[in-house]
Amino acid sequence: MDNAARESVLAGHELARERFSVRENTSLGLIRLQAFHRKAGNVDAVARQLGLPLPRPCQSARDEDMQLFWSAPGEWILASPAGSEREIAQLLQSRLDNSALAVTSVVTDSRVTLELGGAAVRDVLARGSTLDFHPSQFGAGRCVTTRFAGIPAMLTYPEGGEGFLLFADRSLGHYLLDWFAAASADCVAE
Amino acid sequence: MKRTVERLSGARVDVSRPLTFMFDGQPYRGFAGDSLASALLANGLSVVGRSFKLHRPRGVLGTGKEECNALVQLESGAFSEPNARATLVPLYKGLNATGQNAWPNVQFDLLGAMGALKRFLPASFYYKTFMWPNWHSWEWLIRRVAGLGAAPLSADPQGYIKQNIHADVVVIGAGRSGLQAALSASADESCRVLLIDEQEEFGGALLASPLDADRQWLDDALAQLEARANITLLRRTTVNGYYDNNVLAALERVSNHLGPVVVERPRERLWRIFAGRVVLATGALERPMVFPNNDRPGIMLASALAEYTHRYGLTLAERPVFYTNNDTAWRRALALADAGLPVLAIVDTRTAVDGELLQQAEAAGIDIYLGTAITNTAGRGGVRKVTLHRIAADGGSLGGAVTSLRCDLLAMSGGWTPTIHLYSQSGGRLQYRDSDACFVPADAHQSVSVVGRANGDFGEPANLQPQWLTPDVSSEKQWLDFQYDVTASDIQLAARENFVSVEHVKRYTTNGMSVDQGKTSNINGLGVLAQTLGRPVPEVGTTRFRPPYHPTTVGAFAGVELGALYAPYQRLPAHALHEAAGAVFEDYGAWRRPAYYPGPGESEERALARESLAVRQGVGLLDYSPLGKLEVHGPDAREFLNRVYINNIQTLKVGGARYGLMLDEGGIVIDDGIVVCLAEDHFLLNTTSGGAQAIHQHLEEWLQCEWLDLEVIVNNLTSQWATLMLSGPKARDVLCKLSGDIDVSREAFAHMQFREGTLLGQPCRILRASFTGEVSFEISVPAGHGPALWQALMTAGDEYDIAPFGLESLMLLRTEKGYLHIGSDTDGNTMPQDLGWAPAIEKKPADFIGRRSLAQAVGKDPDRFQFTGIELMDPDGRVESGAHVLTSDGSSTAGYVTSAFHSPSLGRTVALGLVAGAHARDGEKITIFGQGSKQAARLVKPGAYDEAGEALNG
Amino acid sequence: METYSAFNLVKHAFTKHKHWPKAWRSPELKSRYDAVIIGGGGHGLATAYYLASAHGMRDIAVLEKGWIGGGNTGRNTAVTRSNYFYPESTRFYEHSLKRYETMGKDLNYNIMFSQNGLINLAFSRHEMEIFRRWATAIQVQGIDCEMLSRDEIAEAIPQLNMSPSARYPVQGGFIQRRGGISRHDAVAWAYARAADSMGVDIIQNCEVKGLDISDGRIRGVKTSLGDVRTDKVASAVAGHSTVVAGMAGIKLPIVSMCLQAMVSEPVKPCFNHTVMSPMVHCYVSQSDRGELVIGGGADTHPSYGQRGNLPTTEAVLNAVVELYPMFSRLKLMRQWGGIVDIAPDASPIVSKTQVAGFYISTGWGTGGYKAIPAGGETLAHTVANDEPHPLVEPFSLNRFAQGRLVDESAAASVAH
Amino acid sequence: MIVIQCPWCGSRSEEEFTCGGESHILRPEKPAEVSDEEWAAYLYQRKNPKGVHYERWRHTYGCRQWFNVARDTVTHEVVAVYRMNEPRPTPEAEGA
Repeated sequence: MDNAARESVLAGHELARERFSVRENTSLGLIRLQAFHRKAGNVDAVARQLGLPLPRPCQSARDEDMQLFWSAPGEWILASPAGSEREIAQLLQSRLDNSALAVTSVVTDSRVTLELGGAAVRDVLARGSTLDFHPSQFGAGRCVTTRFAGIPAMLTYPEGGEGFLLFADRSLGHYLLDWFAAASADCVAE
Repeated sequence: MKRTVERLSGARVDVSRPLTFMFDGQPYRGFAGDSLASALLANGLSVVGRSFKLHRPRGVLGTGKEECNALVQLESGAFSEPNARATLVPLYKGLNATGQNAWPNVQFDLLGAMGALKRFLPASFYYKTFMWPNWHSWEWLIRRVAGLGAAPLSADPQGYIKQNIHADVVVIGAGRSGLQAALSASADESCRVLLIDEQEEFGGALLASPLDADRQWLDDALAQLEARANITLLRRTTVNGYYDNNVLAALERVSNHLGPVVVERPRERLWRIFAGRVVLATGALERPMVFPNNDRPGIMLASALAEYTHRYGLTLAERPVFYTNNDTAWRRALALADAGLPVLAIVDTRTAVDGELLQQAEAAGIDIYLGTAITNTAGRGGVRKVTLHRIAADGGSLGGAVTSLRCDLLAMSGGWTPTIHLYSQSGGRLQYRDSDACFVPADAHQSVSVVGRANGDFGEPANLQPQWLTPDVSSEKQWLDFQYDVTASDIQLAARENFVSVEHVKRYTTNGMSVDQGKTSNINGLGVLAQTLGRPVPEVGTTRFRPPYHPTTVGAFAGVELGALYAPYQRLPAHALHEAAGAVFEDYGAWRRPAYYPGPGESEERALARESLAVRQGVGLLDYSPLGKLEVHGPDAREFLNRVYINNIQTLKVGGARYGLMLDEGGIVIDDGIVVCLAEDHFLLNTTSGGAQAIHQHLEEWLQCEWLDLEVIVNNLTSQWATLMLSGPKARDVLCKLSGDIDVSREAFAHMQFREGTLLGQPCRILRASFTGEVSFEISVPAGHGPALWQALMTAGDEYDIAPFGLESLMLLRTEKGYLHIGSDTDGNTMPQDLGWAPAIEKKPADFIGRRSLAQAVGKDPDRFQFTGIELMDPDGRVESGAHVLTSDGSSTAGYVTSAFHSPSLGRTVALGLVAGAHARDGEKITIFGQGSKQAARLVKPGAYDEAGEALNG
Repeated sequence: METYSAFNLVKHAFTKHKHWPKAWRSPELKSRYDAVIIGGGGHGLATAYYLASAHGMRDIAVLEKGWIGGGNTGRNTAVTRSNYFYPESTRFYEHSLKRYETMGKDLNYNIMFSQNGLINLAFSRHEMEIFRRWATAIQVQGIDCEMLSRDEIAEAIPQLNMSPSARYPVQGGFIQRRGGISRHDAVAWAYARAADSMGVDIIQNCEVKGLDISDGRIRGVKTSLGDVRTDKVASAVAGHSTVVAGMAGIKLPIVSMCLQAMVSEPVKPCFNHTVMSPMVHCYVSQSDRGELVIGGGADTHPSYGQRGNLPTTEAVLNAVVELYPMFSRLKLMRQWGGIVDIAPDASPIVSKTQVAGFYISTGWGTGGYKAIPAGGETLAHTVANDEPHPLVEPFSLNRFAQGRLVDESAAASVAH
Repeated sequence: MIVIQCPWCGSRSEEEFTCGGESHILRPEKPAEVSDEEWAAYLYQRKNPKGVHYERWRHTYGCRQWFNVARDTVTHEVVAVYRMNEPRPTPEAEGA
């Protein structure tokens, strides 16, 4: 049962309309990093230990092969190439263990990651969340956790990326695909 | 009503695009740009509806939202829409409308005879009668005549969407004032502006203006707006709700104007608007005059006549008469004359009128009657004659009859009511302005400004002198609410009976409660009431407005979230495999899980028997993935859990597992599960399936709100892991066949122990606990590998005839064993002592959540409902969960059956229950009552199967 | 009090209804009363009526801040039923239901009580188990309640979504045939007229500003129209109970929330029952005007603002369309909110208090309308005898210190 | 619609939050030692004011954090937002 045996959430199902598209992204390995953040200075200490700049609330950061997404106070999601996350997590944990500053957990399998694209993508997003998706308000690097289509989801517009990334609980992946299909029915050629 | 042969030049209809449509089964012709109302009028149809209560004939009164007469059933079948305002329906090819609330049709309605009964049916007459012999003998009759149009008889074939939008400035209403506001706001390119208008095209009242200057101004304004990138234009969109924090709800009619067709676009879109600042430019509505038989078809608002003439190019009358108490109607009449149309007369209740208007009217050859009231109207199917009386100097009585006029249309203007509904919804205060006899905005409560006629800025003076009702003549036929048949006499009756609060009057008379929500009747009703009580209008007060401003399609509030999208269900990692195996899926909490896997033609009971026997005698496999998996980290984790569980967590050793109960602060059992100690500062909590999120939130609430001093992190990893329960005497043999580094031998891996390692090359966690009573391994691998593990175990188990089993079989198995299931065998009153945990609690020194509540009087009641086994006396007897245990005298409830199955292993019914004082009554006989019949049973210890519990240690 | 009857209606028609007497007087507030009831809603007016009719107290004032029946009495969905779970609840609401059945004749005022049968829908195996337990509980009390199969429900409610695409297929349910709807205004006006005819002073636009209390007993009431001396004060002010109780220095286990109700435009009669569904949460009936009357859950935060909130409106109507797809094209015509007083166990509190002579009726939550007759009758008894009526003994204030909550939802997962 | 400034995520509509009711309710230090009445008061008695209410909300669909909100129960106006470990603001700060 090697990694090839891993089953994606949507098993290839996707949505492709003229002005809106959804497809599953299986290229990311995800680690949840949780710091004991209540003590002042703790978070900075974690950052030092990791040698990573930890993004501010509702922001993301990236270096060559990693992205960091803020998800809650003292809590981040670290995205690396799929397959590498277990090693990275162990590495980080070993750095942090003796300091007992933070906890890392692999959460790749608990998430579904969707790539949302197309000319109407911001309109469709506005049908699922009350956030302001106007480019002036939701630009590159922004990363928010919000109520989307009635469920909690992390939405980000990565720098240099095309379209949005949506992270949600894997058990709701099919629901999201169906919801997008219904909510974007009018996103056909104009 | 005169039929229009040819549209006037300059009309905003496209005479090159004729459209045929049907009304009451007859074909007619209109043009693109017509509303259904203008098209009906063009075809000379004066009676298009019937009133609600008395079925009086009704003709078109207005041109928009205020319309309370021209209501039709639009289209038929699934596309049918009741109570459509003909004034708001844009004409499209093949439109098919029928009259409502009439039989056989609106032209000739048998129930029209009701009109004669008006006197016997005053306001709220029904409260005074229909009591003998009793209401039920009348109810059917009253119900039968109720209602207007008919609800569709099948599901809505069209769709709706909801969309949020943010804007710095939202302008509502695209008449002159709204357009000006939008232009100035959008001049700043950084300002996001939203301009909304309810009509098919922008322009508001300008659309009805005969002046070229107005039309030019409109075209220029629109051109400028179209050119600006920072403004969003929404046509056919009605703002219906104004909520806290400048949040608005608006309904856009996206594809209604295309008729009954299903297209990719939704039928309507509900906009949820988050506004920085709101500008209301919603205009004003004209009021009818109040006089005898003022509800006759052919009597319409003066503004409506003007709009039908100048916008739609209709010539509705040869002998139109205007009746008014203010100057605006004079200007309408003069504009008509300017357009070369005949105007017979202007009747004005005022004795003095602006000299210039008088001159112009005389110059136009219009007969003028000042200080005169219309005291009656006549004409079948349309007004043909009006009777005039001089009003005495005191204004409170009539002089002799002046004359009567033959006419074919009566245009009335009782003054103007600013459309302040949204302003009122926003919390803004209104104040009464005597000079115009209307309410205008006073202090705003939110960031909103009101401009133009909505703000009472009418441009030209109206010089209005209210004439709330016609004196000296019966008030019985002076209509206020044309749809609900409310007359001035009804208001007077209400006042007479001491219903003097404006809300009482509204409810007692139903004035303003019809579908137009009083847009034309509220102020007139208020005026009549004030006059009756001899008090000024502002003292009598006004009603506060609530959403919706205009009735709003119910489906639009639902949007796309229907059917499977109504509420998301959580899907198992191996869902597809269960589907392939023919599982019957059911909802368990938020998860959709296999209930059982019936073979071809196999009943539920047989399937459960087969699956449970497989577990008892061989091996079964259950998808247990929803099992809650919370990880608790930190130096204070142990202390925290010791405060959360009623059990002693301090003594739990690393690698050990312990059953635990969680209470809320009220002492009620909310969760049970197994706590595993992975390290001194690291614990794994297996909560009840589906309980994971709730318990995660429960724990974080205590950490964030109460015990901020504790260094603890809670991490919900439930869906990271797929968990499969391999259970049965052959479980170990099956698991052994899979390559892994965990020694699962009996010696190395005892019951209630936990191991981590790898299985088939993947990280793996195995807990040896049992909810079936058989040897069980709860095996977790990363969710993406769940399907592969499922297949691997099914293959490995093949030689042992492994059976996949569902939740219902698990429930059967655990019921046989007497294991309780939170939520089934406990309810919102169950405390740990009811489950036999009192001694354990005694031994625990520390406090824990809910402990103090156990010591309240209720916790010590001897007859608390306690968890017990129940055995039927009749070995072949059956019982369903939900049956009650009766008190010894049979008069009341002493508990109930909470779980019950027919046990294939034992060949009889096994049942669990919550029964009063059960722990002290072991073996006692009881009576069970369910589905109308009683049967004998006795209380026994839970766990009929394998009481010694050898199986699970096997 | 002139009798209301068809005969008198016709008689008055010939004099153009010019001689109908006032339904109730508008008396001046006196400086002394034997008892003062704060709150001119259904409960307050019924209390006054029963004090006068059953306990011979005539010198009573009902003080109403605004206009009578203008609070929750005039803002609910007018549902009456007694299909509760616990015996103490069922007994109380069954007594109330019986009063409703005879109210028209008792008070000579047609409240148009249509016993169209109240149906509860279940959507899952677990809910069906709960429903069986619940229905049996009602039957054990000897009160009418029948389980219905999926097919029986489909027949009773033709609009119901029975398609396989429904998110939660209906599994079954039960019906209480005697349950139904009536005219909420009529109930308030009927009690007001009857109480007034026995000498009760109904004082509208009279706001209570404070309570006069010395050595632990009530002495009088301070109002916007002047002070009143009295030995007995009963508070029946629903959502404002905390405020009034506060004037007596009493803290309550009450939270005030906004509960919405709404009606569609009137359509021809098509919906013949009152249907509730705890899971796809909404309740729907059709008034004899033809409007669909719709209710649902309360807004999700404490509120004294009598206006519904958009998300709740959407949630309720979403449930309506999911359950009844053919109502999708109807139009929402009116929507409003009332301030409901919710106790921790969502059960009422009819009780003496630590202040002698001060009695409180609150905690009616989202179900106060159906309780009006019994609520008034038991509060009147409590006031008149200074001891709780047997029906409300389980609903006294001290039940919380004992932990003896009467939480319907705990046992039957039902909104009420 | 109530719009709340989550101390971490910024302005969001009420649909993302859960209202947890009155805040600043002190759990008895030693529950075993308080009377039934005191315990019931802690569990059930609420200020339920008509006016500014100090309550706690959780950003359920966002950062899952609890925080305090001072909100007018009549106008629904949010007059102050502060974290669990911050003191209740003074009436001036509420502008109430």
